[in-house]
Amino acid sequence: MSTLELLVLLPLLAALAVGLGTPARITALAASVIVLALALILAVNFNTSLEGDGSLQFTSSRPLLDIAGFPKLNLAFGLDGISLVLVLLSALVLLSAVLVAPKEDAIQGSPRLYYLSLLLIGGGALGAFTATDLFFLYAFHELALIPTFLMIGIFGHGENRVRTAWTITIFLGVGSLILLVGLILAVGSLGGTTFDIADLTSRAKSPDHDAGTQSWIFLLLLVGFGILVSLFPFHSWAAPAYAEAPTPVAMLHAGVLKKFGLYGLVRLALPLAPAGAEKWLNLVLLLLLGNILYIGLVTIAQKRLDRMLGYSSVMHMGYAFLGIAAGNVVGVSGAVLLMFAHGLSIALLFALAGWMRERFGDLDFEKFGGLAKSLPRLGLLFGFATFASIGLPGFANFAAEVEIFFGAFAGEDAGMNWIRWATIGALWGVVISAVYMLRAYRGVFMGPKPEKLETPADLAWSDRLPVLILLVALLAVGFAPDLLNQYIRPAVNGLFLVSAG
Amino acid sequence: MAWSVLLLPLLVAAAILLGLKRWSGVSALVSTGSALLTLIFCILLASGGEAAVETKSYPWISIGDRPSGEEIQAGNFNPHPGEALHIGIGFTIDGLSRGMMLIVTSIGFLVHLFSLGYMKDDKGKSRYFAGLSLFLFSMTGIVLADNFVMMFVFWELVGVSSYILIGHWYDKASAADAAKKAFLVNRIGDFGFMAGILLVWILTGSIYFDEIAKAVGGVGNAQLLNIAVLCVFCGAVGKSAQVPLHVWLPDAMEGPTPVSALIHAATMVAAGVFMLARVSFLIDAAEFAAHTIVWVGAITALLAALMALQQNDIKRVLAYSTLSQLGYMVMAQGVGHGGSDAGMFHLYTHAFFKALLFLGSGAVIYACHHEQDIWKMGGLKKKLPITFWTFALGTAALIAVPFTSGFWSKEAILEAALHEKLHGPYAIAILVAFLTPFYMTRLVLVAFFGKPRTKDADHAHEVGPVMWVPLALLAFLAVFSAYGFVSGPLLARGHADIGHLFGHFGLTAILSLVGLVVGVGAAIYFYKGRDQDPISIPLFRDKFKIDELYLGLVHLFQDAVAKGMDFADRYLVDPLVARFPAMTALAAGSVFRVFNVGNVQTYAFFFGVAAVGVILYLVL
Amino acid sequence: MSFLFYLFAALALFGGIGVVVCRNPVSAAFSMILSFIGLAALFIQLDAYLVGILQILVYAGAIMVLFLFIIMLLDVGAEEKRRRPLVVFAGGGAVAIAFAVLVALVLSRGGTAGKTLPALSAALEKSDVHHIGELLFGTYWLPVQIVGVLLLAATVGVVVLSKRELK
Amino acid sequence: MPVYYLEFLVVALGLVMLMVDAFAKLEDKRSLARFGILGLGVVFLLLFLVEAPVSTEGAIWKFYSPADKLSLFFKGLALLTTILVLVMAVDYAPVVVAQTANPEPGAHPQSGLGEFFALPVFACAGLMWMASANNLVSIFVSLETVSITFYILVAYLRRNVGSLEAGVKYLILGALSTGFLVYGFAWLFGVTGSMELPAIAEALAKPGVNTTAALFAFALILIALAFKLGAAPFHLWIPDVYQGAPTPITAFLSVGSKAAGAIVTLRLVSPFLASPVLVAKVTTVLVAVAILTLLIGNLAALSQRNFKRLLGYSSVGHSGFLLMALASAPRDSADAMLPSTAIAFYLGAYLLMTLLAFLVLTSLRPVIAGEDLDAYRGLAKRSPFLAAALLVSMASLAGIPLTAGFFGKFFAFKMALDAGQWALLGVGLVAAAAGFYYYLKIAVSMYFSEPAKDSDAAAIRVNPLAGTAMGVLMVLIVLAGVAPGVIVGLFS
Amino acid sequence: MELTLNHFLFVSGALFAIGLAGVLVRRNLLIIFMCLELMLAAANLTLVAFSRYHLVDGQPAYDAHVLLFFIITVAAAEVAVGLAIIVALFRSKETTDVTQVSTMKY
Repeated sequence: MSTLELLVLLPLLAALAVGLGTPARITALAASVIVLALALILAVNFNTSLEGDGSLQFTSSRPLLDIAGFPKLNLAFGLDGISLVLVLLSALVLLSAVLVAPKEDAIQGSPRLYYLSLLLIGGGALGAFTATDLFFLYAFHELALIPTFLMIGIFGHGENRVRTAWTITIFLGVGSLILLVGLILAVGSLGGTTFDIADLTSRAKSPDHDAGTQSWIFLLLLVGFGILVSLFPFHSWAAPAYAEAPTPVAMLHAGVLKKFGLYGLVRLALPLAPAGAEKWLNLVLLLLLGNILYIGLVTIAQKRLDRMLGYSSVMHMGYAFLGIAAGNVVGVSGAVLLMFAHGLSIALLFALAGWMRERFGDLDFEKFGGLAKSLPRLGLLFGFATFASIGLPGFANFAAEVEIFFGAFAGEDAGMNWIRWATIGALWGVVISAVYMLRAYRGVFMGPKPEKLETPADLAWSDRLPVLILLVALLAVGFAPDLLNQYIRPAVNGLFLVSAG
Repeated sequence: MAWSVLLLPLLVAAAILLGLKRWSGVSALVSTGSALLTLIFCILLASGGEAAVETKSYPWISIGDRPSGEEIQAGNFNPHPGEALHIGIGFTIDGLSRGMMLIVTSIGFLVHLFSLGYMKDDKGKSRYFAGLSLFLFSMTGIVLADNFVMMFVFWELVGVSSYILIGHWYDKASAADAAKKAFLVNRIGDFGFMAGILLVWILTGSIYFDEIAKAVGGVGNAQLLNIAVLCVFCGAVGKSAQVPLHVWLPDAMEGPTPVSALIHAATMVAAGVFMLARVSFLIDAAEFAAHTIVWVGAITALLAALMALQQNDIKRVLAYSTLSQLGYMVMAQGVGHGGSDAGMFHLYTHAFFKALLFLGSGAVIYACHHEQDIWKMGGLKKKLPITFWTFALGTAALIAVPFTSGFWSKEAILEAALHEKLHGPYAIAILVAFLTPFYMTRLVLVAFFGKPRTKDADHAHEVGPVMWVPLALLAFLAVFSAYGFVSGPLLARGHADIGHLFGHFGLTAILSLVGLVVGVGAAIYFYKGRDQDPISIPLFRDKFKIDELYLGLVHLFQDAVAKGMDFADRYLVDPLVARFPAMTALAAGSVFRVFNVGNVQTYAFFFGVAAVGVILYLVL
Repeated sequence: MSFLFYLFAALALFGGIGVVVCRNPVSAAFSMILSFIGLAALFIQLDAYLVGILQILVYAGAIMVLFLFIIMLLDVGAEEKRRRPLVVFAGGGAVAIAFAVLVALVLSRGGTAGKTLPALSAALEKSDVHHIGELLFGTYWLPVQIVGVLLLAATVGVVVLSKRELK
Repeated sequence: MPVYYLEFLVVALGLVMLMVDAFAKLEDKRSLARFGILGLGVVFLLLFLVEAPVSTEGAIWKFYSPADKLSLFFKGLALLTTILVLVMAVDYAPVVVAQTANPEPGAHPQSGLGEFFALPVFACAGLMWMASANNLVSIFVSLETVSITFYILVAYLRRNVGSLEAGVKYLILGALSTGFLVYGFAWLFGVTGSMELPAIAEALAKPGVNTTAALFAFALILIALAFKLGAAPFHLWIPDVYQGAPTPITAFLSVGSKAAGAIVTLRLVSPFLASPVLVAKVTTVLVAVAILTLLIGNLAALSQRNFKRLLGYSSVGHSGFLLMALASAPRDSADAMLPSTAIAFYLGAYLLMTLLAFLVLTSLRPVIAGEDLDAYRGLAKRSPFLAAALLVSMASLAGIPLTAGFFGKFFAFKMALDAGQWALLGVGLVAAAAGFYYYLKIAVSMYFSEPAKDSDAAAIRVNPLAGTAMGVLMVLIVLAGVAPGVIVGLFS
Repeated sequence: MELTLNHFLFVSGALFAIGLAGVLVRRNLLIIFMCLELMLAAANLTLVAFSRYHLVDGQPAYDAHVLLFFIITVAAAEVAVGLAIIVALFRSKETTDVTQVSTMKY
């Protein structure tokens, strides 16, 4: 079994072990630490010198199905730079989510189920990002669907949690189904003999690949992945789900799992249907402005911290879409980097918000104020998270946004075109996100403290550790985005890219 | 060396954050020490000539192939659009940045020093000094930047440190609001700045100043270039608080006074001007944009001066005067014909005398137990002699008393405007030259002369040497900084030229002298011995209601538009996308279930009907 | 020939209609027997002697007796006078008529129209009983076995289902 | 070993069970079921020892297709289903006893139970014969063997009105469908002059075939088979019968009847699909039926709260997916995926997940009163194992990847796409999405709510036999979901 | 007029339709059941008619007769089972009215 396979299977095996009765938290912690270690080992051993073609590394493949009329199915894993970055993201967030998760005796209900679900979500994400077989790419993502459903429904917050669990599950389920149809169509139109993504990608470059079919493929994939990433107007599941999910789930879902949709667009939609992408990317521009400007305003109107963060994560997806719509190396690299950055920063925010909810009960802005004085550590860390989220230099988010903006603006002609106008619109989103984040920070941490508000003890080391893991990673990449760009760029270069505009 | 100048304050900020914060005294000393060290480095850097220039830049983002030597030679800086992006952290060390660095570090050091006293008992001292260090780091970055993106990076960081410092007393609602406002208004400017950077990039293919300078001549699309420059200017409008984004600066006075001196008078707000000077080649190439800049500067200068007439808070008066002076500087950047140098000249002189004035006001406030209303002061001349005299010297420089530094620099700007036949802006600038002496004299008269009007003012006594030594030093600079022996190392392209003044003693000098005399005289006439303001112009006092207008807009967006969107999201988008289909499915399902009436004969009937239907289709 | 056909066809059809129309189960059962007799005669007309006989023996003889027996056992009276909603009759009737019309349509277009029954080649060398017997116990041994299992299962089932119940 | 021994072994097993029941005075008749499970298990193993016939000359091959892997697979399905039904029947025995035992003094206290165990074995034999039937006669007799056994079993609880009502409904509609089937067979014979499927296919493929008559025959047969499959609009019996029948029999019905319907449909419809003159209309009708079935089955389940009825509607929905694969049969089958592959896999998967659900249901019967979903509230607390088993089953039924159910749907979707059946595909999407909802509704009850009453909070014991079966099924579901080749390899 | 295939087929079809009508309109389970048998018998007629039409070696296709034989057998078994169920139902519900057997619905 290769290191990569071990990395993917470990959380699943750990989940099984937890299901069979090993101590839940320790198993989960051990598994996620090892996963992070393995991810780092892979990153160190990753050969970045393969310039240009973005070849897969650490590949493995086990045949599972080979019948007439159906593509060959293999349990195949491999890493290219994009996958590697997302694996690192998953490993980081998984560890920190497990750390954030409450101790066994603090869980209302079955702790085994709790940790099992977390591990399944994490394992699903890792599998989805490393599978080089189209089916498993899809299937691993779906693996997380039921655990998410259960986690929100059982351990979630608020009276509406069941309804919320429903909403997210049905939304994502429908999205996945649309996606599935798109994928089958893609596979079918590309010969229908393989699920191997690299193989499919190279076939898609053939001139016989019918443009009309491509248009359909891209549209289906766009809607399918779009729902998973909460592309406007398919976003209404996201905010309540994140607001009501248990903290580790919100971290894992918003931070990691949601990136699957973007990953899919980059890895599949663009390369498999370039002509379709060409046709529909202008629609993407319109929708992403919906994400950034419309959802941005909706975010401003939120009255609760957790919902606001939920909407903000929807909004930020717009930038990733912009990078993808740019369809060039710089823009797509930026989108990948943003997946990483946003994953960490939103997990960071949810971790802190979760800590607050646990202690204050709910997160209505109205009841808060002046917390920075009594809870300086929280204030400081939240401040960092806020600045990361609004894309301040020094944090990875900024680097990603810069790449995206430059990518979106790149082009031969020196006039304005659609995507450049859209970029200008997206730039305005930077102002909007600053408005809501700073308003929130002002409301919660600054100003006088309401008399009724009782403050608990500040973050303990065990609370700070998961947050610091994320923060350090964000800063490290923010200061040196090339740490990841070195991996991303060859991989993106290997994709077949089309630009909007 | 440049690296140490840049990184030392960052390291200090990080160190304080990571651990030193527990020992606030140590934090303060380390921070001040590092400021001194950077000052020394800067002096070395400035005196080191070309040898000190470091060309090695840190590749922050590097994607794809760099343009080859030939391509760069041919002016093709972006041969693979979209395929490659290289952004480095590197340095431009030329006269402009050297001088600016000296200003930043010297005033920075003095403010540190002053703060040691001023913030002695503050609980958040560590945080404060960390913020100062962070600010120094950011400001250094702006000044040294060799490219637009790097400048933008530090531009934003300056915004953050300003946010931290304005909001230092964050549990005060007004301070918290002011910090937020400052950041957000700056962000609006940054929005334009970034758009401008991108536009310049597509026009010239580069983000590096030297390359842009080479390429700007070949830009065919003049219209877009103008827009690009205006966008870039937006950044300056935000940072240098020009109309219409000026609203944050007066509020920023909620921060500790040394911060106001350092950030909101001398350096950060000057960053916009500095940036315009840095890209003067762009402004020169965009005529329409240049004119816009001139007008914006002039209008800012006038409006701010008018607002300053009716302010009672000592820091606010200074803040509006800062706005007004910034208007001059910005105007100068658009004038062309050496206007940029004149603007920078004024930036230098203004940095010193305005820092002096702010620190002086800080001393006054400190002495009056944090009383800021000038009508509650009075008679401070006797209580705080050193402060008074330094303050007076600063005022003299500000109102352009001949032979003080402010005189020379303002003169240069006006001259340049006149030379370029920008009569409208010139007239406005002259008008401002009448107003400035008026409101400053009012301030000095009310605060320092007459009788103490409150107990606090009565009990005030002189501040300690840690605070007055910086004042004295700054007072010296306020008067003499225009002369070659000070401005030599500071200024590459402009300084006091007495010969020039006498050689061309013309309209400008006469008008400004008249303005000085009339302004001071009128102020004395109106305010001498008054205990309350004899003049009341609500429009000026209320700052033309611009804040209220903005507040209305903000409310419109937050309360009406955003809430409307939220409403739409809940009751329109979500139902349409999700609930409606779900309900339809449920309803359809219930309809289907209705067929299961339970009676087997009915089932048989449906069976028969369906059978007939199937057969009918197939047979026909 | 054709006279006999019409006679027995009429018998079969009217018998059938009788089943549908007679309110009393016993009369319905007797109509059914009539109908089956008509059918059997039609079978014989089609040279299917054994099948015709079987039809009488099994259907008319055994099955219908069983029906009658059960009718008696359960003492099922005539359906109550209360009229069923007209809709049921109209609907059921319409479906049946539509079906019949469709069959007629198929008959007119289905390639069977005007096809006469071909003459049998020669006098029967063996009787059809012989033929069918050979098939049943030769070629068709497997289906016969299966039917055997079917009958066994049915028997077991009927035994279990109709065990006596203590009142 | 010749393949046709298998059925006879099963019949012999059934006979032995009947004999033992009648003559050996068993203390506890449940051991009879265990014996049956063992016997069927042995036959199941013998499946792997089957040899291909040396010659296909004998009379039997006229009615019994030589051992192709597909029919062996279906035989295996039949055996496995029956084994699991017997496992359930063991748990369910007390109910059967209560509803059927002879109250006379001196009678065996479990009288009636032996037959309850033996009849499924005969049905199993019928199913196995059907898997190999290639002649209208053998199709008819094996189909009817299964049907009649089912009529009996559905109505088996003779003191239970529900069971009898279900029996009556099933019987009447079943007989109605048999009438259509026979009439259809008669016409098919009339059109083709043959009863053997290969000959029929040949005759139908001739250009001169009369389309009206052939399509009439097809219509009649389709109507009958649609009934067996539970395809709309001939599905109305399903929820009622599922609800009323004894739970193990509902399970048997849902898998066995559907498998029977599916394999016969596959056999009988294929010749029509292969006929160039008929295929267009046949496909259209199949598509229409599939669409209707998908919609009705899945949407009607949305608001259903009786678990067994829910599974009934779900079974209708699954028929829709089977028909989707059938209706998308490729015109040129050279390199394309065959409906048989998709259908066989779907049925295999359906067996695993449905029987798992029913196993849980029967295990819960002693502790959970009623079949309303609310009765499952808090199940996760009372028995995490049962809840997990039901969850896996529901996930698979909903078609979540890495479970067997996913590939079933996946194959169907793939075929529809290859065939360009866009409408079918769209409806399939809606149907699958609805599936997410109603299958997870059960998870909601189990996991999200507290037990309705405190008294209902006691832990639940699971019979080791049933527990083992559930464990095996769960593993198989996941295995088939990860490596479908394992299952596909069994029949192709 | 000579008898044609269609004569028999039509009688068969008509009888089938009559049976169907009976199933759809009668309330008594027993009669419904009879009508079902009628339908089967009608189908048989078609089968026999076709067997007479498709001659094999100059003889009727006896295969069809065998099928018919099985159909009759099956029908008999069906009747037996059906009647047993009806009897059991009658014992517990005291009715053979089909409209009374509709407790489970929707």
